[in-house]
Amino acid sequence: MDTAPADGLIAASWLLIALPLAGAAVLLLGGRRTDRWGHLLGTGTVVAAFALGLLCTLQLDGRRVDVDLFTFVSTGSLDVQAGLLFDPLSAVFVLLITGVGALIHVYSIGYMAHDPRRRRFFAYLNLFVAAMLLLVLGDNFVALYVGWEGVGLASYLLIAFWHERPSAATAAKKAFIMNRVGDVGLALAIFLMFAQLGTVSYDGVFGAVGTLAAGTVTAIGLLLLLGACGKSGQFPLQAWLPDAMEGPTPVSALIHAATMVTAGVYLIARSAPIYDQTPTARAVVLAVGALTLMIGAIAGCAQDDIKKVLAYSTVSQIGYMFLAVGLGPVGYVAGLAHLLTHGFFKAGLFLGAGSVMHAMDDEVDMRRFGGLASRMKVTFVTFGLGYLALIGFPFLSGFYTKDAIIEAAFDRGDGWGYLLGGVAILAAGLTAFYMTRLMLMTFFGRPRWEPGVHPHESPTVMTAPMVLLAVGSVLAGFLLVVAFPLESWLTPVFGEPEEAEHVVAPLVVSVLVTVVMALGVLTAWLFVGRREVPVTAPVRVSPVTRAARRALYADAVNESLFMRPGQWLTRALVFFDNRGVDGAVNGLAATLGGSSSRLGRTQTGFVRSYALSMLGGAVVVAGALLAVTAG
Amino acid sequence: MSLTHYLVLAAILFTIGAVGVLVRRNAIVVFMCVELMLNSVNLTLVTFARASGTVDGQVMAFFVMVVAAAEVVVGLAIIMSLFRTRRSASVDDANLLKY
Amino acid sequence: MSDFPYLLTMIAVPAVGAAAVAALPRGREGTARQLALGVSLVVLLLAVLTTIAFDAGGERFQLTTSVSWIPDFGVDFALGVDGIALVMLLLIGVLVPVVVVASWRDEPTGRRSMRAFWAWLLLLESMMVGVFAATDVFLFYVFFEAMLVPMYFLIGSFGGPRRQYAAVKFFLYSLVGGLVMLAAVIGLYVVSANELGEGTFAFDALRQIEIDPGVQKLLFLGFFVAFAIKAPLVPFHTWLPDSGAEAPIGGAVLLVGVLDKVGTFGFIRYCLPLFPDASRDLAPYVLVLAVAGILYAALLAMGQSDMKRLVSYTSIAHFGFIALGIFAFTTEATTGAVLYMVNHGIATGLLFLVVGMLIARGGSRLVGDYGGVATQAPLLAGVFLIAGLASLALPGTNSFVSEFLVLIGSFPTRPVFTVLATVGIVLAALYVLLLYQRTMHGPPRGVLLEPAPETPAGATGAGDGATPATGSGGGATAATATLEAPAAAPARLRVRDLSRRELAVAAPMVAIVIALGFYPQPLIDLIEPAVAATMSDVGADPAGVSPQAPVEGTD
Amino acid sequence: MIEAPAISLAALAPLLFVFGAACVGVLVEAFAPRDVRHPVQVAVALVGTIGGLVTSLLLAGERQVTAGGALAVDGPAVFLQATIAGLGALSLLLFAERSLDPARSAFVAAAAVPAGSPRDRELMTAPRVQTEVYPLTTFAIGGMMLFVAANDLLVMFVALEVLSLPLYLISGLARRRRLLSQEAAVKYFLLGAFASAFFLYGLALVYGATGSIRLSVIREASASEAGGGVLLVLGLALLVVGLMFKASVAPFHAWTPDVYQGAPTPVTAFMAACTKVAAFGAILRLLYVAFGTSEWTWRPLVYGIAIVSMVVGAVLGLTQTDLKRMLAYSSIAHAGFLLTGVLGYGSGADGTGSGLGATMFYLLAYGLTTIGAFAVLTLVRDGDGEATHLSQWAGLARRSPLTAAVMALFLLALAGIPLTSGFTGKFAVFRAAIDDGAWPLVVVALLASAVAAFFYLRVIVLMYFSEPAVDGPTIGVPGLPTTLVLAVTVTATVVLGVVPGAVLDIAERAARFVG
Repeated sequence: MDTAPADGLIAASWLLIALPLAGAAVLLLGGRRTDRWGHLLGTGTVVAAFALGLLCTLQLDGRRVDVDLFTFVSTGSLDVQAGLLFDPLSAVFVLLITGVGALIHVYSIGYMAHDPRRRRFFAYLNLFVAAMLLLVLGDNFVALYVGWEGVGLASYLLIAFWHERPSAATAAKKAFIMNRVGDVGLALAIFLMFAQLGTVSYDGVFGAVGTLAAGTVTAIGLLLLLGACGKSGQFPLQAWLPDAMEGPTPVSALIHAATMVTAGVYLIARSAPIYDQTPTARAVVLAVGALTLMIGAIAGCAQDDIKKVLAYSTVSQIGYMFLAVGLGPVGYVAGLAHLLTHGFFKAGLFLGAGSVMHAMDDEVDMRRFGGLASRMKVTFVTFGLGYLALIGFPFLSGFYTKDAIIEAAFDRGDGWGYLLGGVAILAAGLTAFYMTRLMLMTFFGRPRWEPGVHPHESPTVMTAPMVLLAVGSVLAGFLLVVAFPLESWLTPVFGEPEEAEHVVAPLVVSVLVTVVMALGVLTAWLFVGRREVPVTAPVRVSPVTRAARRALYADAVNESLFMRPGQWLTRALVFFDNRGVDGAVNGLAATLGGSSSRLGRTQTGFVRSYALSMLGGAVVVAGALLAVTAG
Repeated sequence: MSLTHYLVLAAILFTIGAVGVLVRRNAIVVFMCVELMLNSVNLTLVTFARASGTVDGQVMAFFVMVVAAAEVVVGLAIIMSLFRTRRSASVDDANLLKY
Repeated sequence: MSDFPYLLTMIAVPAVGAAAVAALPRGREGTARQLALGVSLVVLLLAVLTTIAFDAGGERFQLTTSVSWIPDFGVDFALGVDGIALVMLLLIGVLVPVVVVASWRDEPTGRRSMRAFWAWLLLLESMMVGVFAATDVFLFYVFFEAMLVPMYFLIGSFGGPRRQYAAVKFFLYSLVGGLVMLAAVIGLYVVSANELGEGTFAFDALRQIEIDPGVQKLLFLGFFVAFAIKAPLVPFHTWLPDSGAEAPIGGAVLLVGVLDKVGTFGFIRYCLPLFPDASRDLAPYVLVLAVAGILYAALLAMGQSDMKRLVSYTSIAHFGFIALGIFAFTTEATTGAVLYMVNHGIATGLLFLVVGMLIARGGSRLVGDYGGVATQAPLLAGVFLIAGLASLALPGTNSFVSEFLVLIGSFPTRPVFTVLATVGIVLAALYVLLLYQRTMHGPPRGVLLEPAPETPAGATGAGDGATPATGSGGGATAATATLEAPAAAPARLRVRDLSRRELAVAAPMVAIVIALGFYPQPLIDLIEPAVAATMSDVGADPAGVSPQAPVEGTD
Repeated sequence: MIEAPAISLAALAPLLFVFGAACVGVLVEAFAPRDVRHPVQVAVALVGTIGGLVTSLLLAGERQVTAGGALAVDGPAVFLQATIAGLGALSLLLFAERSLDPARSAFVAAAAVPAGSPRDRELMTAPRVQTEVYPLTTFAIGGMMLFVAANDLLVMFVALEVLSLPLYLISGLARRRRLLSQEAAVKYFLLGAFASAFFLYGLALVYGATGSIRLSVIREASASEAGGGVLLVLGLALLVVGLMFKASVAPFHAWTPDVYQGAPTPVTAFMAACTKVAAFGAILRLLYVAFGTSEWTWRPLVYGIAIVSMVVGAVLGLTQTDLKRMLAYSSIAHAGFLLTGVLGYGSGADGTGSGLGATMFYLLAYGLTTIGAFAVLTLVRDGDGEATHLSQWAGLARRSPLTAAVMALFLLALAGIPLTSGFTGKFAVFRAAIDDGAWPLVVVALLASAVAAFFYLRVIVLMYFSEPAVDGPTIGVPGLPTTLVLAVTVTATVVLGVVPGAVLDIAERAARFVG
């Protein structure tokens, strides 16, 4: 893993971050003056970043290039350099972020056209892209952390973009707080690295991690996982992600589907040298992934909000990725490949959903959709391709990447491997079910529109990115797995791929997955396609459905375990601080005042009592002196 | 009678004077009790002078008498003015100033 | 040029300025504030020049001047700065002009004159410079106590409705601490007289003497109580919410931004070097207070309904971090703590300022009286958010660097405390975002709401109330009126976005927040030598807590 | 043939000046025509006291015992004599103020007229002034100066009476609120006489124990007898009681609030400043010279009394609503602080501690500040004389910023805030005490200062932060004398706070008893 000095264009890779950052700065500081062309600037910087990223990637040639910028913080034995690491792994992410990011910027020009605050929207999007690029390009954990919280901020700003809506404001806050919980883990992991190794740079940490005690490495691994869970909406911190759909749909597509939420996967993949040392932590990653992918899939089945379905789908799909990277070296590439293809099709799905909402006057309830296939042909086709890719329709991208993960799970060979593989296949069936349900409720059947809604196809500026993403959804899997294998591109990062010994033949897995998927589609058709969809959700439903609607009570648990006790504690402490701590002080003052008036009573005004006090004093003085001299 | 008896007598007189100050209400009487205390001191001084065989103590007693006389002058003046205003020489009546 | 008595000038200029302002005839309010601004800018310039004259790699104390003051007590009027004091002087230099501009249009209650406000403010600046520049313990103490007086008058004369209570509470709390410290100061002198033959208050001489451990503990406690009240650490904190809430915004900024830093500065400058053994022995107890403060005050901040009280409580939590950094005894953490002192002054100062701007608009300090301000005052909301984010130590803001340094530096020596403190960053996010959401987000509501049109159906009447609240342009009044008239009149706020003056207040602070967030190293370079010296005084390795020293050492 | 004792007239010059002026004053009172009496009396008294001040300054460095051993003219004596003479002169200036009261004087025109009688009401507004207060006060000043120089107990007793008797009288001479004034005089007199009796009995016992009343002889006797026997100890106890009464130390303070409140304010100022100096001068001399070798006997006592005094003064002051009464409790607390200085005697029996100089400095600083504070009190008036109730001071800063500022300065000095003389004084005495290992006492003292600070602050809060009452008091425009007093005291309070070096140095160099 030799690091090459920066040269050529790569030396200017800091521009990748600087361009969108400058865009954000200009748009935010420029104020109303930039209203007219702000969106173009915002899009332009990201397109430029994409072009630069592409050129850098082409120049990379399998090297790891370190770009030193300046000393960020250096004191005592802590030395944090602001530096970038451009290697195949970060290159992949740079292309994903800038590529999908550019498409979504273009889409947003249309989507946000009528919003008076469009300029600010682009500023925030640019800010996000810059922070995300910093996250994946930083050459040390502190830089990663800065980017990590930076994207959190951008996510907060964008979820709360329509902040007049209390639900949006609350969702944004919730996202930030739950992310912060994860960030605590990441921060503690960094502290632990520094305490044990004296460095926080990737090179330093990964080079010396082998010298650490197993327990320490496991601790680092688990803490990093906590951070990853927060950012990627994994159990137990998954509850924020569905709520984050309160943000404008392009935000959901870019941040809460394609890029930011996959940062957790990046973190674990990037920290592969650490996880390689700790099977325990990896097992926990696996467990988290498997659990989350089921939670997401189950919850997705019962949602009526089109974006919520997609959000739970995202939760579930990232679960797949966690499962993959939790498997260790055999899974890293599979997980990352799924991450990339997911980036394409999920972004496409979200943009499609946005297009539908655009057409339906911002309606999100699928029970109010129906029969849109004929009205919105482009949207229908692109969305349909994304759908097929997601459920793993053969030879579309999801098929390749999801199968690889399931295969890898089985390849563990032990009972856990079968369990994980089985869970993954089951979830694939559920995925097919809820996505088919979504398709049927949205595009087929009888229109159930609100009166006065006249669906129409979206403008080209919106459909063009959808088409491009649909193409990506179709081809990406094939390209990344078969044509230009990601595996070999990432070899400099993860080492030569081992020749996998398949426990279950890949073909068997593929057939199995496809069959389960078909079953899921069929079931959905039986439930939704055959029958009339009621306009309001049925109330009398099975407990399973109710639990799924409420996402397995994650919010309820959070509220009863943390929020309400926290509120109670806060009230109690306020009372304690006012009455207890401050009360003690004021009480002391009151006591002094009280004793003052009581003592003051002795000052009766009668000269004889004064004389008595003097006489008493004299006796005491004489007695004291005698006592001292005698004793 | 040894000298100690004189000293004890003086101490008793002093105590009587002090108690008198505490228990009597009339300002004049209170003041007289103070005078009694001073005189008990005189007795003590004279006794000690006798004991040491010098006249220092006796001289001191003269000083005390002179001072006591001056005190009477001042004291009576003050008490008189109070009495003339209030038509009462009771020290307990003078308690406007308190707390 | 290095012989120029910068420090003396920095004390004298505002003091003379205060006298000049006070001497102005009644009615010259305008001149008074211009003079105040001018003087404070001169001090800023002096602070910058001092920094230029200061050699980061040179002697510990530089730009020293020393004149015998009270020879009978062995007291010298001795001034000098190390890197720690220097950055505090810079902070003062920056904050005071900002405060002057921020208070430019303040209206005093009753028939008081703002001249007094400016005079006290400048006098306070003089005292604050003195307290950081003193290198004689007695002189330090004198400034430490004398500093109370101007602040007392600022709170008491120009504060909120309960200003009397707050002012007295502030004064008495500080005075009690100060008096306990006085006992320790005298004790220190007596010890020095026994050790050196002649009593002295000179910091450098006192640092050299070995003090009996038992005596050290007592003296340490004397100093500690004063500083813990000043800083304030839980449970000595209850004066701050009252003072912070009742003080005028300018006073609150200086109170929390600078005055309270004297406490943490005192820990570093006096407690650690003078009483190293006691510091080491008692550090665990201090850390308990510090960490308890971080969590306790953060929770309390969430429960506040008064914005200024809320910000005060956040400060208490931040002081917990600073104390943690100081008593972790590592170069990294203590450097972080010093940097935190500067950053907190800027960040919380900004938060106070912007909260003040909001209060100036609504006339209420209650969180519940506001809502949806962001819709109509985006700049105000933006600055509010930046201040809030700096307060929760988001990376990219200045506070992040310091909080990160404190935590990462404390972790190797005090892992348990650090883990608990790190939980505090979640609470910080909670209190900031709760405040922000309640005031800035959501539909417009609260005291700033435009009065509803008298006749709900009478759309014609809406033109009266439709002042161009967003200030989109002078001539647009009629246009907006006609445009809005037919609409169902969604709730609107009677709120103006930031004025030019307010922007002039916020812009430099925001710039510093961001600049120090990304490039803090110049300040660290100033601070570190002094911190390293302190660490070697207290017996910690000034080179930091690098693990596996032999391995690292071979590089 | 009786040999006259050796007398150094030069060394007695200050006393002679003051007593001479007092005698001249009596003659003036008797013979000068009524309309010139006032200026002449003031001039005579001032010449006497200022002459005393100047001559005592000239005596600096003098160390001798004179008048047959009855008087010690040494550093402390000269320093305190100068202090008393100076403070006395300032007090006299307050007495002489004629432009504040509509009746041109704070003193009653005819003390013999019953209060409230028709004649009294008539005289109340008459511009007639009585001038006997000047010789009386001058005698009191002389007595005080004698008190601090007394080298034997009898002289001390005589001086005590010389200073007390005129004070009893002038306490009762207020022009307004005469009932209160008379009551104050009676109380002061009766209790003062009572205390004198104690002192005197102590004198007698000490005489009995040692055969002498000369301080140096007592010192030797107490040293040789290792504790000195019951008589000596009892004698010491009673002497201390008598002196502590004058110094208004708790538990012998009961008279202080009543008398301070009832007496005419200039007299209160005089008592608060000069009596305190004189009493502490005597306490120091008695304890350091006569009982210096048996320091261990009185040390615990002073320790305890100091605590009681500080606590009583500070705590009781909290709830006072009358400014004069509040300052009285402040004076009790300050007596406690002064006692901490007295404790700084020096652990070796040779008295090398810095307590003496510190206490003397404190006395000077406190005296100046307290005179100033009372002087400000005389300015704030309503129709019934001085407006001393706290509520009447609300919003004073708005009516008269200068008055409020001056008062605030004095209050801050009394509270011991740095850069005022009060802080320097406190620092000096506390240092002396800690030097002697009495740090627990100092901690108590500091906490008491914090409590006391509350009531000083309350006045500032009222003056500055409260809205003025509609029918508030008027602020008198002071005439030259009061202005002069205020100028001197303000200057001194600031100078002794900011650059106290020179004066501290003088006090330190003067701090050696002869004997």
